[in-house]
Amino acid sequence: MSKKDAPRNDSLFEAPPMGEQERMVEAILFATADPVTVTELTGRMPHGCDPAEAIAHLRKRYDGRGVNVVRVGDAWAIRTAGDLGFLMQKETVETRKLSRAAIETLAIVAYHQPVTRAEIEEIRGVSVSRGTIDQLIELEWIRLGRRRMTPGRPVTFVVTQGFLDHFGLENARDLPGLKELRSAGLLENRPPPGTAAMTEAEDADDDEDQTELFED
Amino acid sequence: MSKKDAPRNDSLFEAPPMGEQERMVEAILFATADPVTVTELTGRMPHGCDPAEAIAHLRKRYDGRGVNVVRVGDAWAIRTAGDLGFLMQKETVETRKLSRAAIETLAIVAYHQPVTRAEIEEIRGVSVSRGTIDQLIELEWIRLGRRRMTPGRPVTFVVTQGFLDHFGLENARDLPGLKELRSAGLLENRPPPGTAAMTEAEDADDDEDQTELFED
Amino acid sequence: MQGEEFQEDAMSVSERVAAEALIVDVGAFEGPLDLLLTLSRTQKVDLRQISILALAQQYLAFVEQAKRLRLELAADYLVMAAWLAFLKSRLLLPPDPSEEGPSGEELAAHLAFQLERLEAMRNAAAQLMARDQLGRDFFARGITEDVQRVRRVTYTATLLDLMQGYARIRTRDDFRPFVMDRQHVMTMEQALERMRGLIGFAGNWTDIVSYLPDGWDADPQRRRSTTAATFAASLELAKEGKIEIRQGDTFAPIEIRKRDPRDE
Repeated sequence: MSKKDAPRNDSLFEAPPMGEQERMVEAILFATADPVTVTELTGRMPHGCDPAEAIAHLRKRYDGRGVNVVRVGDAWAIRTAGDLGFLMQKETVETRKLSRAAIETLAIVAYHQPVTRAEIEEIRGVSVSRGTIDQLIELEWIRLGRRRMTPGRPVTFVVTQGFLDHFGLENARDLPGLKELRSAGLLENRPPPGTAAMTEAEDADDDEDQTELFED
Repeated sequence: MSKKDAPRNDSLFEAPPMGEQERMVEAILFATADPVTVTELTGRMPHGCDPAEAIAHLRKRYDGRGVNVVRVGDAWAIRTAGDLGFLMQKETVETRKLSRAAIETLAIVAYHQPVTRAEIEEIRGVSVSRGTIDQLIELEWIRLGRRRMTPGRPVTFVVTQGFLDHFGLENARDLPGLKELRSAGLLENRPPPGTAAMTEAEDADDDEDQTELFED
Repeated sequence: MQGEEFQEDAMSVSERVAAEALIVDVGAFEGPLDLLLTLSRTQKVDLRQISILALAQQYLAFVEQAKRLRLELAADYLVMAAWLAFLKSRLLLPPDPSEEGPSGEELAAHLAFQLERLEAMRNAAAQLMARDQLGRDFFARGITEDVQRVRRVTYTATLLDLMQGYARIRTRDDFRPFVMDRQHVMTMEQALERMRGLIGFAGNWTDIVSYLPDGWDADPQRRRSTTAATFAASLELAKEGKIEIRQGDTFAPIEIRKRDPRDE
């Protein structure tokens, strides 16, 4: 059926109607593994075709559809619409509890913001790993605040709106103070019921931390 | 529209409008080379979507275009229109030429499925070599079906979705001439007259074959 | 029967050539059924109206000729020849009521069915292969996007976690002495247990300081704790009548020794 053998340019055969050409371009763009140039299309389509025009039509046709005709360099391809990229991913969500170091660091930032890393370390009594800070930033719970106007101009950390949203706080000043914590029974040495196992493990940690502290 | 099961699902979120769902199905079908089942679509699309309806719309939309939405068993795929194959010479993959034995065996499996090896041999009048079956399984055109509930419990072979996809069949009932062959009684498994004893012997053979197959 | 034989002899030259060609090409046949199907085509009739008797004779003639040409025929061709000879005799002779098994007609009908079915499958196979095929006539997506499996980990923490975490840090000082004491304290029970083990060897007066565990005298806290515990333990042992205690003067070393029961 291919009319590529038709003599020269003044073809004896008429080029297929534009609708047909559009179908051809559509099929070629769909099936070819790489983007296709207009020259290549011209070579593959019957003589007298106008792939550039066919592309223009096709492009309009796919406008707003689930896939679009896009230009890639000087070639053309069909690609999934950008807003539907999420369909190409199958997410499996795994929920993990934030580590104790991260919770404590986060708590210190929340209660003391803006706070420098050195200050966090001073309060926690142990050094804060880079990973912990990074994780909290990635979670978008803390962010960099202003630099402190002290020697070395250290960066400070503050909590984010995302943090407030997650913990249901209007602002960080809403966090209960130590007194309130104590009156709420949160400062008792005994763990609240239901967290026994975890707290035990933490206690083991705790001991280590303290030994560390006293060895200083 | 398609929200008929929304109240039943008690979904917190409303399903996207059908036009959006159509876009999503379009993107997913475009993105994958293999047919996608409705179940898979449901799993990938937002909660409350009705992929089956979206497919119906999409199918109509692509009717007569350069690429079409085709049914492959219980799955769906987008394929270039059959009349445009001539444009795709470049894309043609040279497939290994199948032997006559393999082609006949494939046809017998397709038309007689589920079919045992003994039955294939009975129809062809010669033994079927192990390689032939292997080749068809490797091409993913046939696969093991259920065991036949006859003495020896021989395995059966059936055609796959890949077979349907390759030959552009919506399902195995669409095989060319199937009805005529059935009404002519040519798909019956008529035992040779007075050969009950022989059939038992065949079944015994079969058993060995099966062991072989399942040891792989 | 005579007529049939005559017919066979009257085969045209071209038919004879064809038959010989068949023999030479016997390797090209996929067994006797395939050969029978090819032979049946010479009858130029619908397979449903085929003369099985004529076909059997054609086949037997073929095998005869092969023997004459000293061609080795595979065993299954000879088995088929024997079976067809049997079938031929059944078809030609009037049925013997005493004989068991299927009639010649039944056997012939089944062979005809087999041939028809094989031919039907061959046609079906041809039709199948003539269909548009994926990757040849129609095509799948060239640029595929695989579904990525993304494992996303979300971290959770509650306000309670946060407050408890903060409380833990801010009140660590409150708890410190308590925890520290445990680290640096020897209890009386510990001292008692230790001394019970050692007392058996203390026949002579010995300074109580020598009963302090090794390494506990370096740290003042520890030394105080262990001294007190050991002293308390020795009082307990004296009360039990296990040991005697004496001290020469105020602040003089306290000495203990095992109490000999004979002293009583």
